[in-house]
Amino acid sequence: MVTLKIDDKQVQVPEDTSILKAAEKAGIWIPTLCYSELFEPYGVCRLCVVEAVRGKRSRVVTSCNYPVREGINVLTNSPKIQWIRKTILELMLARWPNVKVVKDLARDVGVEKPRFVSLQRDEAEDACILCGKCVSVCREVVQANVLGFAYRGIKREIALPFGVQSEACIVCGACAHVCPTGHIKMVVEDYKGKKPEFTLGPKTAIYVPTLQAVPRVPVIDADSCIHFKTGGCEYCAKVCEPNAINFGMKDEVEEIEVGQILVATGFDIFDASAMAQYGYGTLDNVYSSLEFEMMLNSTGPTNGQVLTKDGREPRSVAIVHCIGSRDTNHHSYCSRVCCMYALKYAHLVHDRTKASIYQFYIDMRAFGKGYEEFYVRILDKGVKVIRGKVAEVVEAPPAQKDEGSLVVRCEDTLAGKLLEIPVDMVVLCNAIEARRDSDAVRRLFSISKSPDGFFLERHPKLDPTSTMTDGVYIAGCAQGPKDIPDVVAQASSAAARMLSFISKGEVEIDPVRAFVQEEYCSGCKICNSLCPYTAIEFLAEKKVSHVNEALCKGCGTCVAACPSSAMTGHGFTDAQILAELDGIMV
Amino acid sequence: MAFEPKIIGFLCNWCSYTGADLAGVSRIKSAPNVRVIRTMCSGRVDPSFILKAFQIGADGVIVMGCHLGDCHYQEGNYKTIRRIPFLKRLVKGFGIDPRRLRLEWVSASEGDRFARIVNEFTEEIRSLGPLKLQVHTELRKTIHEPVEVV
Amino acid sequence: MAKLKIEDLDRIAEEARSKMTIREGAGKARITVHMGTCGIAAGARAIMSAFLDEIKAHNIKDVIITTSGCAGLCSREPMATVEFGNQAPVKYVDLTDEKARKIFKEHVLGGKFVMEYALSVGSERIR
Amino acid sequence: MKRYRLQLMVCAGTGCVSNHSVEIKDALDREIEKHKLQNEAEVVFTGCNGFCGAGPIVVVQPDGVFYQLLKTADIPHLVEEHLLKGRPVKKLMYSPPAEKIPIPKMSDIPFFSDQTLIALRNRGMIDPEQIDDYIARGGYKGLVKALTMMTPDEVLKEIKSSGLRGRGGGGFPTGVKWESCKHAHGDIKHVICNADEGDPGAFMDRSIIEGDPHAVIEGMIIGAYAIEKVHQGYIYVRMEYPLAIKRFQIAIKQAREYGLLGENILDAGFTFDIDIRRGAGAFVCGESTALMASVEGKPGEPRAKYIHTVERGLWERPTCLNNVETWANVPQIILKGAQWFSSIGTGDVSADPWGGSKGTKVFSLAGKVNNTGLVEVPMGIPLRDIVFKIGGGIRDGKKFKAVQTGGPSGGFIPESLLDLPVDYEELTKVGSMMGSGGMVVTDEDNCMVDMARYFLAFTQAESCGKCTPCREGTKQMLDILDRISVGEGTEEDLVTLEDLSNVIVESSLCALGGSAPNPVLTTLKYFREEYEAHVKDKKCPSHTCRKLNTYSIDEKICLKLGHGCHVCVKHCPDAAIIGERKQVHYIDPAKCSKCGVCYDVCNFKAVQVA
Repeated sequence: MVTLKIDDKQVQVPEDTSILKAAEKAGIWIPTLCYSELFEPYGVCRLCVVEAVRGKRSRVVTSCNYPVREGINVLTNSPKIQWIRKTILELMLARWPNVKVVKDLARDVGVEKPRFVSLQRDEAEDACILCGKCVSVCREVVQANVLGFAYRGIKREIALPFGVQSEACIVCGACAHVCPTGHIKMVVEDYKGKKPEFTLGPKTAIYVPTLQAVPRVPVIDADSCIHFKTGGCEYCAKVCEPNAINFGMKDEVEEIEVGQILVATGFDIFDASAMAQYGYGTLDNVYSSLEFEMMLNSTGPTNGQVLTKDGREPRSVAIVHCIGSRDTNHHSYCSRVCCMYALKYAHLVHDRTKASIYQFYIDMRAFGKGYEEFYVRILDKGVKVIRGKVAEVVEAPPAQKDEGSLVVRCEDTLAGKLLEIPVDMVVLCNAIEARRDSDAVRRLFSISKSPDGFFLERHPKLDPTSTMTDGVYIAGCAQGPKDIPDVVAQASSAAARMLSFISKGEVEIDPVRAFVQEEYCSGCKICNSLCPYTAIEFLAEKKVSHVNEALCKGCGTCVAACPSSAMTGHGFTDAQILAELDGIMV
Repeated sequence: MAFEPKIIGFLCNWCSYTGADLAGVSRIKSAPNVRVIRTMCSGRVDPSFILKAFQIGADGVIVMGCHLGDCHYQEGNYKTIRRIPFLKRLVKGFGIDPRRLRLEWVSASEGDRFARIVNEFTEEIRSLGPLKLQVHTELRKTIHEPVEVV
Repeated sequence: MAKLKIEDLDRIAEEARSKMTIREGAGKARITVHMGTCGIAAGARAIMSAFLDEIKAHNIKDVIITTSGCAGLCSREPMATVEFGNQAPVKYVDLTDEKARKIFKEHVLGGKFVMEYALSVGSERIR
Repeated sequence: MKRYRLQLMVCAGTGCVSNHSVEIKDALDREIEKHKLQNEAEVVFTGCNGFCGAGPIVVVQPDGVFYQLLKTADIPHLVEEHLLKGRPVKKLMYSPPAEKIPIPKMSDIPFFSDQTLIALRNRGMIDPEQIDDYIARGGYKGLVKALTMMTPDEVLKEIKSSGLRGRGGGGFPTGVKWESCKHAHGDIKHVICNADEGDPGAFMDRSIIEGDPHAVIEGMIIGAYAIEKVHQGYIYVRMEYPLAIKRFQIAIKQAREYGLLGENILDAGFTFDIDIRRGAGAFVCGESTALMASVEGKPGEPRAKYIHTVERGLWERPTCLNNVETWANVPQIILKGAQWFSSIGTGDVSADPWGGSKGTKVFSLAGKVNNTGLVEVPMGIPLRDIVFKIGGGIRDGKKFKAVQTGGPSGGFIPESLLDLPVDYEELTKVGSMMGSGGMVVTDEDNCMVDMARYFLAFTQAESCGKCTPCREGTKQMLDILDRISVGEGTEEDLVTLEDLSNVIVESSLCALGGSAPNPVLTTLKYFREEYEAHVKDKKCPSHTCRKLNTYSIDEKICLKLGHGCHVCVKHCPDAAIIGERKQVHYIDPAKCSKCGVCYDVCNFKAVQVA
């Protein structure tokens, strides 16, 4: 440890701390501009100069990078230091009169007007003051090495290599973040294509997904984390006391042997931009059900408030049912849940805003327990419920702009009138559709799908949770649109079914099996390689093939292929099929 | 009366048989000429069955299975897709027009497709007319004795 | 050249010795052949080459040989002055090839004056 | 081995080469061939002879006759007269401006006689591209002595007690620097020779490299041996010295062939090699940390020297950087001993290494003196002797005004201080500095404000722009001086100028910023009245700042002598001169933009400047 005096105040600090840090520890303020905790001190603005007095020799040094020495006395506010700071700030103020950080520092140090005017005067408020912070953060922290200085002397400026946007730039925004004057701006378009305000992705590279996340621990988004791009930063690891961050962890594939599988892979919502007339994706303030759900959620991007894009409370909201459902061009089936959540939206918007609410439906399907009562309560609240499929949603003409930014055109089929209603926000109830990857999943578990794309149950009425394939069960919206009570009911029934097998300990298998009549078998082994389940092995001592009854699924392919028809199968012997053939030909 | 073709259909239990069932459940009208034999997989259909069918008077035979990759037993339909084309060339030798034998993939959800194929095939066989095979009368009868099951 | 050892340095220095003495103008003896127009006419060039020949023959390194204008005694050309160490300079006159070689051996190398050819010993005073 | 009786030393320093000394040599060879003297006379190229103002130079040895300002046309006459007939040619000799009688022998010319040569001892005596010449004059003997008879510590002690200090400008005791580099921990260390020499008007390093490259190489090997764990050295030469680079490359190649560089030098078990790095022409790269950044391939920007480069320099390794002249002194100190070296110069270094200035210093004497060139003088020599004895006094009999020492970072020294002994402490005391050794003499016709502006414009343009005070401050000072020199300066400007200068000196990051204001500070201190004239009377005493002059035509001279020759009218850019041929001409002050062209073109000096 080194002991020294700063403005006659005794301070003790470890070996190679800078005077600035020591002063901070002693509660003494020293002005800085180009200094930052993030990287090595650059020591160029010279504002942090102090007098280091050792014996009778006093020396003006920059406190940000001058290591403390035993027994020196540091003067951070002597007349000489004040004189230097004032003049330097005069020089900066002469060149950048309107930059806020320069003006503030000048005011703190007591400089009103510089004695001179600079020929390189730059009136901008966000002028670059050549502090070099962006260069250091890009070189030392992000390690992308994109920014640097060009030219010399008074012509010195920050430059990109060859003055062109460099591929090395990972658009991490670190330079824009550290720039004290806001000179560097993030250009939204090429922000890797993410729409800033509604990026479903994380705000930062490391984030806690939601407050209700289980487990509630931060997770790193490898796409936007600098470390996975350039190997640099690791700042989160530096500040994490229990140093719980291990960048080496990778996704691992585990193979687990299971007896039974419950496929509950859920659903996707219909992409409303396929129906251009509703303006989703092209008009502002037209939200899909999932996006509106996020807006209502307290941990969502708007913390639960219903706001239009420019942050105002909507004066009127339109909720449109059956987007993509009950539609021959898209999905002919009804998505079953939209009516009820649409009513929920009306209820919540009514609570949280003073907006007038319009609900456009074809048939209000409030079929569940307590659903109809809820629908009546909504009607009492004064929600204008209009029976009619919305024809289109368009930008409001300038004249009507003040009543609402959008106009919903539809036909009230009960009143027989065409309506044009100006609204500030439109919420679409997107259809529920099979997951986009359902075909691949289906093939994986060798289960088949029904015409609407959801997985096919063994029997629609008697056995909705299991599938044609033994041991594979389905539950939830993977089997078809349903709301939470139904999903819970189906899932528990599937679980109960599976548990019953597990508790029994043995599995009944169909009697349909192939077996080898050894006296006929010539040991030609054609069937061995045929079986997809490798159920047929060759008994070397007997020189005949043998079927492993547990593995055989009974498809009969080997029976058909056996040249000496030594292979036959219970339930599907040749004779039975020939007899069947004979019978139906009569 | 008009020639009513007799068509044998070998349907695989998981896909085409279920598809046919769906067509029925969906009340889809289709020609009644196809008489169906259900096998666990289209791979179980032994070419000798098809020859026997022609032998005992079938005017057309159609084998249906799951789409490639959908087979409940992974590879059953791959074996079928090899056997049936061979068989088509073989039957030409017996003087049977190869068009009388057909292979189609029908999945469990394609009820309408099943009906369409059946109608189509029936018309095709009707246009080909009855299949007059000179078959030794003795062989016309099938072998009835059951084989003891061990 | 192969890599040097320490003793090689001295060898190289020795070889270039003669050049250096000339450049430093500090030789053991100095022969000045008077090559004024009359001198050259009288054959001073031959005397010069004789002296050079002797230097090469005896591989002498520290003798400086220069020319100067007419010494004023044109009738006794070709003439040469020899200064040995800090002894007084001696002017030799009516030189011929073999006279020059004799002077070289006895005076320049031996340091003894060759009186029979000498005109005078010592040099004029320059005001 | 040919036996020659004559050696013609032709100066081939950059100055003389640009003055066609190569053609001079060819002419000499031709003429010698003609007179069949090729076995008797050898023509040799040497490095810079030192008396650059008198180039092209040939010195005929052994006679020691010095010929100057030669033209190829003089050569036939010279060869016939001097080489053949032995009669030195008087009209080609140097004659001091005062007496006008030629001095044949080089050693008698005051320019040379008053100098004491250590770093330049081989100048004009050896062919820099022949290592044998260097060895013949005692080259590498110092290295042999160090490697075989002295331990590294003894070598270091010798340098330390010799009192040798940095010749680059800082004057840091070389022994102390070597010692701290030796004790710095690190297994790989480096030595660097700083041959960047960015000062305008300074060319002593260049002539040392061109004249005697091996002296530097030997010095660096000895240094590396003394500091230990040094096996790789660098010479940082600026691109603007192509001849110097070429001479260094040849010297290094020859040294490697002779086993004086590379693996196991002279079988003494010491390995050391040198590479050349070229500077891209930034004056700031003369500063040690900026130089090292440049060698590392980074842009040449200095860093704070709170941790000295001897502890953490090139690639974070301990590095000892010295100037060309410092390295060139080392072999002689080792060979002739510290006592011999410390006997020359001022002060006493036995107790405190900063206690005195020992040995000699090479100055590049330029400006308004008669003898301009390289001058190596013992420390402590009075400034007056350099300017008036060696320099031969002020040209054209003008009156001396001031001498600027230390290049753009140095200051101006007025006549009143001319007798001050030249050494580190004295020069710094009067506000100037030893610096690299640039010495520019100014006379009555030089305007101090303009001189200060010239040097500040240089340092401002060369500022790397990294730290605020130097980047912004020097530009601000330059703008003020610009305003003053066009008559828009105010009294308050002078106060700001001085204040700004001191802030920049105190708070700049490196020595460039720290010394850039010196010319302004010293001119303000010693020649305040000139600034006052520019500001108050809007007049420039020496008429250099043209915008402050008023030009008028003296009718009598114009008519009587020039007969209205009308030349000035033709050249005047603003058509401000009225008058027909053969009549008096008259300048209309309204239109005159004070460019001063008429003053320059008028052959009869009819144009008067007030």
